[in-house]
Amino acid sequence: MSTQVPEEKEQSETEQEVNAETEAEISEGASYGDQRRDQRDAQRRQSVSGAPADIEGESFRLKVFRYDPEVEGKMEPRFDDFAVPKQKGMTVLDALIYARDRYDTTLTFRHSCRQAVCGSDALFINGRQRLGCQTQISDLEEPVRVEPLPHQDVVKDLVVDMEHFYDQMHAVEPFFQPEEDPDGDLEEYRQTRENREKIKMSTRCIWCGACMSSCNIAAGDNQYLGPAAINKAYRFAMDEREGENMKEHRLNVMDQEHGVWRCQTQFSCTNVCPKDIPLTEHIQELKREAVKQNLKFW
Amino acid sequence: MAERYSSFQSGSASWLFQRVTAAFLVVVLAFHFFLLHFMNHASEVTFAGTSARMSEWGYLVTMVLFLWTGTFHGVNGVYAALLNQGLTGTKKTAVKGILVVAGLALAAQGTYLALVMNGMV
Amino acid sequence: MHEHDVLVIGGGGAGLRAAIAAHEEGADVAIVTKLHPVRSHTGAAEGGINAAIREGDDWELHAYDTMKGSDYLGDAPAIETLAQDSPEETVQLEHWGMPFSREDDGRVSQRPFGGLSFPRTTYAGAETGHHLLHVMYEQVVKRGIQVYDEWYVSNLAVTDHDDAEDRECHGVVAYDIKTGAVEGFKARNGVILATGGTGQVYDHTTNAVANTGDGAAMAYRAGVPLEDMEFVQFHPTTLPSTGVLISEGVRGEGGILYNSEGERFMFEYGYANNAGELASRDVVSRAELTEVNAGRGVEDEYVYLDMRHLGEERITDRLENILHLARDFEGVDALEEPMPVKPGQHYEMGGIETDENGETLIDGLYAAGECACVSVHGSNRLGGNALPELIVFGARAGRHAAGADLGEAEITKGKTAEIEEEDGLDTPVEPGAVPSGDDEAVADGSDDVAADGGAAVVDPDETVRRAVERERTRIEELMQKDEGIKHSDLRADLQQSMTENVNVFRNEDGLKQALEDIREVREAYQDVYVNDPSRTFNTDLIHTIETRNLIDLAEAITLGALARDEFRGAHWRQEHQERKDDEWLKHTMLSWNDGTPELWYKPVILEGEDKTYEPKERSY
Amino acid sequence: MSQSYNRGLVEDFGRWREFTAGMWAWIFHKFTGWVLVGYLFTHIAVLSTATTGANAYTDTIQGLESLLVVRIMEVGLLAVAVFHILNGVRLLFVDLGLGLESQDKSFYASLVVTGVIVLASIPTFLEGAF
Ligand SMILES: Cc1cc2nc3c(=O)[nH]c(=O)nc-3n(C[C@H](O)[C@H](O)[C@H](O)COP(=O)(O)OP(=O)(O)OC[C@H]3O[C@@H](n4cnc5c(N)ncnc54)[C@H](O)[C@@H]3O)c2cc1C
Ligand code: HEM
Ligand code: SF4
Ligand code: F3S
Ligand code: FES
Repeated sequence: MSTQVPEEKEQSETEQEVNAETEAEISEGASYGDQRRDQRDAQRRQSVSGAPADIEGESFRLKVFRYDPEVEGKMEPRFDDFAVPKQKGMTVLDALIYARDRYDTTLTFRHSCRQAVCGSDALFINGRQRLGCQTQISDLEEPVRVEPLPHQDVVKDLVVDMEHFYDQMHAVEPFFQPEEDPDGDLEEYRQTRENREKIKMSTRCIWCGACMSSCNIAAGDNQYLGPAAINKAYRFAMDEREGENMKEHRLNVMDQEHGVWRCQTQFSCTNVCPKDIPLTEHIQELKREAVKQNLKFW
Repeated sequence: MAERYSSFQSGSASWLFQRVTAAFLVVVLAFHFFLLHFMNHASEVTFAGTSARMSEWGYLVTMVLFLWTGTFHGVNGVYAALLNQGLTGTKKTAVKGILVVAGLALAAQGTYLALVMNGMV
Repeated sequence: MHEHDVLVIGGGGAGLRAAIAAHEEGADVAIVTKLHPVRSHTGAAEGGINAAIREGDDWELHAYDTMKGSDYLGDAPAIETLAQDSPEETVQLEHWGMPFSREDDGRVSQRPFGGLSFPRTTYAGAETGHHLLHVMYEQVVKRGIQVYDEWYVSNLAVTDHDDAEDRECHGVVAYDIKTGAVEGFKARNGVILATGGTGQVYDHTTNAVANTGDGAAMAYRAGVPLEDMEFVQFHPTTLPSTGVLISEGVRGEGGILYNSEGERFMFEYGYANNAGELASRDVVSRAELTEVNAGRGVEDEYVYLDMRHLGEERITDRLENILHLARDFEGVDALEEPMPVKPGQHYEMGGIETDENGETLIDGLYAAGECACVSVHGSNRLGGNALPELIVFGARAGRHAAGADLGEAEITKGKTAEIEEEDGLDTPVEPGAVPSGDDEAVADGSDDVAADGGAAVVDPDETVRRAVERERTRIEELMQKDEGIKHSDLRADLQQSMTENVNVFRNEDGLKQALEDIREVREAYQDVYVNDPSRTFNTDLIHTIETRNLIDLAEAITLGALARDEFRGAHWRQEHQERKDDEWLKHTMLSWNDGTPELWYKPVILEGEDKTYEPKERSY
Repeated sequence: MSQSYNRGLVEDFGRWREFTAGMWAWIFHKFTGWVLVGYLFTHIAVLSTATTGANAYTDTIQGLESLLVVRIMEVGLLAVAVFHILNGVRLLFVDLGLGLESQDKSFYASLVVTGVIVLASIPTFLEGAF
């Protein structure tokens, strides 16, 4: 674990000048508020160009896992430290973007929506799976330690290989399979409010993979479907529009060695799910349903 | 998915039995502990005492059941734990075999023992 | 080289729908997308899908509302197609299992939305887009459609005929983000661009970081005109640090806007004496910015949206998700303190010129979704009209590309006899590509098409191969430089200038300033370099390429905004505060012309199937 | 696929500080379960002395019981058994879908109750061992 600050410093000097110029021009003729904002931004850039110690005001330490299979010096995993100024409302994702754009453009992580709907940035933050964009710095102890999701292959820095997760999601026939069409043109399937309410939570999954990463069973048994995929199956099994026979089929898919029975009710998945999906509860319900169905045949 | 003819094949049976045996064990294990550590102190156990208890048919049956459920529960638990660690293929079959044999041996020996204590053998 | 019948670029709502439609027509389809499909920004849409599926409603009313909302800048054939197809497409989603909210009788619920004469917005909780995206991805999985995810499409493979109209698109060049391989994808039938919005042109947006308008920029440089780019919708209540949208529901329930002096400015300064906070999006956005510019903004940046007076009970009952949003993304407890809000870029009404079948000027090239402009939204999009656009025009583009006969399109493409040229636009700097000077390849790829003046390449395979070569060289160039300017600084400068000058608030000086700034950024981009030497997941490189696209789009938006000296829909000009129907019932078109942008105009089509829409005052 | 670096143990038990209630419960339950099976086997082995004769049985048991280590190990066994039972009951509830919201609390409760029972039983268990 090296705690060095990345080697960008020489370059950032030249950039600084270029920025200072463009900055000055933009400010001309701008309104009062804009000028103030410019000044503040200019200060911000100044202050971070040097060593982290230069930052005015409060800052915090961000420790980030670094690894690149093909770059000298990064092949051996290490942690890099970045000093990031504290701002109200700042999330871990903001801090990472700050560190990347100001200090080290090679810092790599997935992100897109910044609002907890795309599921790109599930990370291991201070020892827990969380979405970077959904985690306020002010809620964390310092230093803030950011690592890629455990139990998944690291591609580079904070990026992990999601293929296995996708494979498991695809393995549960994750698509609607109704038995019959509703009659009439432009007719919808009827679904009661209660039934929609029942599947509501399970439909909120954003495929972030946090749950899978937190589950020790999934870590041990690669074939275990994992909480997210089981939850996906739950979403369809419980949807009354699919019909009884289909439900039976869905339960059979779950009722296999590496299906629901692997779950040891660890609750880690439920704890970390950023969408608050009661995963353990859903898995348990499927187990009971499966047992009930099997008893019926007896 | 392959057609399934028997309904209990997938792990649901062992899962269910693990719970059922657990529920049964709660009662008997508590009884067992109480009887042999609190009512009669373990240090005062003698063959005569044991034998006397075992001569009661109800007690004998309970203890034998206790033994069998406990063995199933324990061995099945160990097996499940190993499966969770990703045990597959031939290794899995081998472990399963060993566990079944060990479990059966244990239960058989225990049953034989109980009958000895009962005085039947 | 990979080869498929139809290539769909982008896995958002539009792309997925297009892929499914093409697949149903029997085509061999593949989706190439820089994000895994479920990560697309369609997932962020909350409100709903407009569709006339109930008794008492009909598609004509929907079309009428949309035309009125567009401020008479939408094309009637497009709008009518949208309104006619939307019910079927929406019910199709339900048949694919979409968990719509339900009525007591078990049918899907609809709710009222701004600008609609009937409550026809079909919704699934506050997560309509999320469900739409996932349901369609499920169908893609079901059909086994091939998805190349985390492949970044960096350019189109288009023949290099001199005249854009003669060009044909035979595929794309894509960069495998995970391995760094640059590869060609050949499309036997067609390429469908569905790359989504352009929010990253601004520094404050409800759009995702990945919404960099790549498709629009690529099509533009390949010779397809961009249409109505100046019409950018801004949403008045977004959280300052992230741009996360705070729904209109808060103001609907009685939320109040305050400035830093604690004044209820919507009334105090007379921005909207009647409607107050509930005035239309553009009015409120402009009011907020005026306050900030007058020095009455909090931290010179935002204003407050206060809902504390509604009481905890009412808030938790009706606006619970707002509490979570404020908490998670701004660190604010909205029960205890007011929420900071400011206007943010939300939607780009303009885009790649297409007809109702999704076809562009270039043969074999299609576009659908937010990146396209069929012109459904005209100068202003109604809430709940983007999602139906994705499924209606996504499906049509997919079918057409796969060879289905959808009939002759009524909307014309490219320059026809009716167009009008613009020659008098006074720009402070020359827009367009930086001349490459010597023969050296230019890092920004401005020599995209017709570069070497030799015989035109028309063979499909050769076209793709050549495009791949060009991209390899361009990427090599970018990677080889050891020093220069970071793209992130350029992007920040560009975004800042756009936010300052081409925001809800537009005046001539500002727009000209923006053009100068964009020029400067464009020139600086010649010296951009990629710091990360790795071939593995090099986001530094990807973002650098994206920044180039942002520059072209920013310029297109600004040029359109400068040309259009009237106030229509989302476009407001300080010096010209009225709608000028005599002069401006026309689309602003911008052609790249191999590096020299050219502005021209195309008339709006107000004649519908069996009626003509007469421009009326847009008041609600 | 990816030539990625294996973070090894760091991913598993090296992370114990970051484990949550449910994970601890799982680990403890596993551990106690294994101890119990182990004990079951030894237990039967010890009792098997009965087959060689009444005295052998009595002597073995009383001989073992007179050892302090054995007494202490018995307390340990009690702790293990009580925890396994209590947590087992907790798991049974979880399986029935009851009280899932308080799964962490019930784990802590199992721990506390185990502690109390064990402490209270020490006198009985160690009686006469000195
Ligand atoms: C917060 C928010 C709320 C909204 N609410 C509503 C609403 O209630 N109702 C409504 O109707 N509309 C709403 N909208 C608008 C609507 O959601 C969007 O216009 C629409 O989702 C865009 O869909 P799309 O398929 O065109 O693009 P996206 O969903 O953005 O997808 C773009 C796709 O293109 C891919 N891509 C981009 N560039 C490349 C490249 N270079 N190479 C390869 N792939 C690429 C991306 O990976 C992605 O998969 C909302 C928008 C926002 C931001
Ligand atoms: C007395 C009441 C008991 C109860 C309520 C009980 C309950 C349980 C339950 C519910 C499980 C399943 C855990 C899971 O799969 O998630 C389990 C596992 C187990 N039990 Fe018991 N049990 C009891 C007694 C015993 C006894 C006497 C033994 C020893 C013979 C034992 C050995 C095991 C083992 C080895 C496991 C597997 C642990 C693992 O997952 O590694 N249990 N117990
Ligand atoms: S279930 Fe929750 S944690 Fe798991 S992938 Fe879905 S959203 Fe993420
Ligand atoms: S963490 Fe794993 S063991 Fe079950 S409850 Fe969740 S899937
Ligand atoms: S960036 Fe999309 S979930 Fe965090």
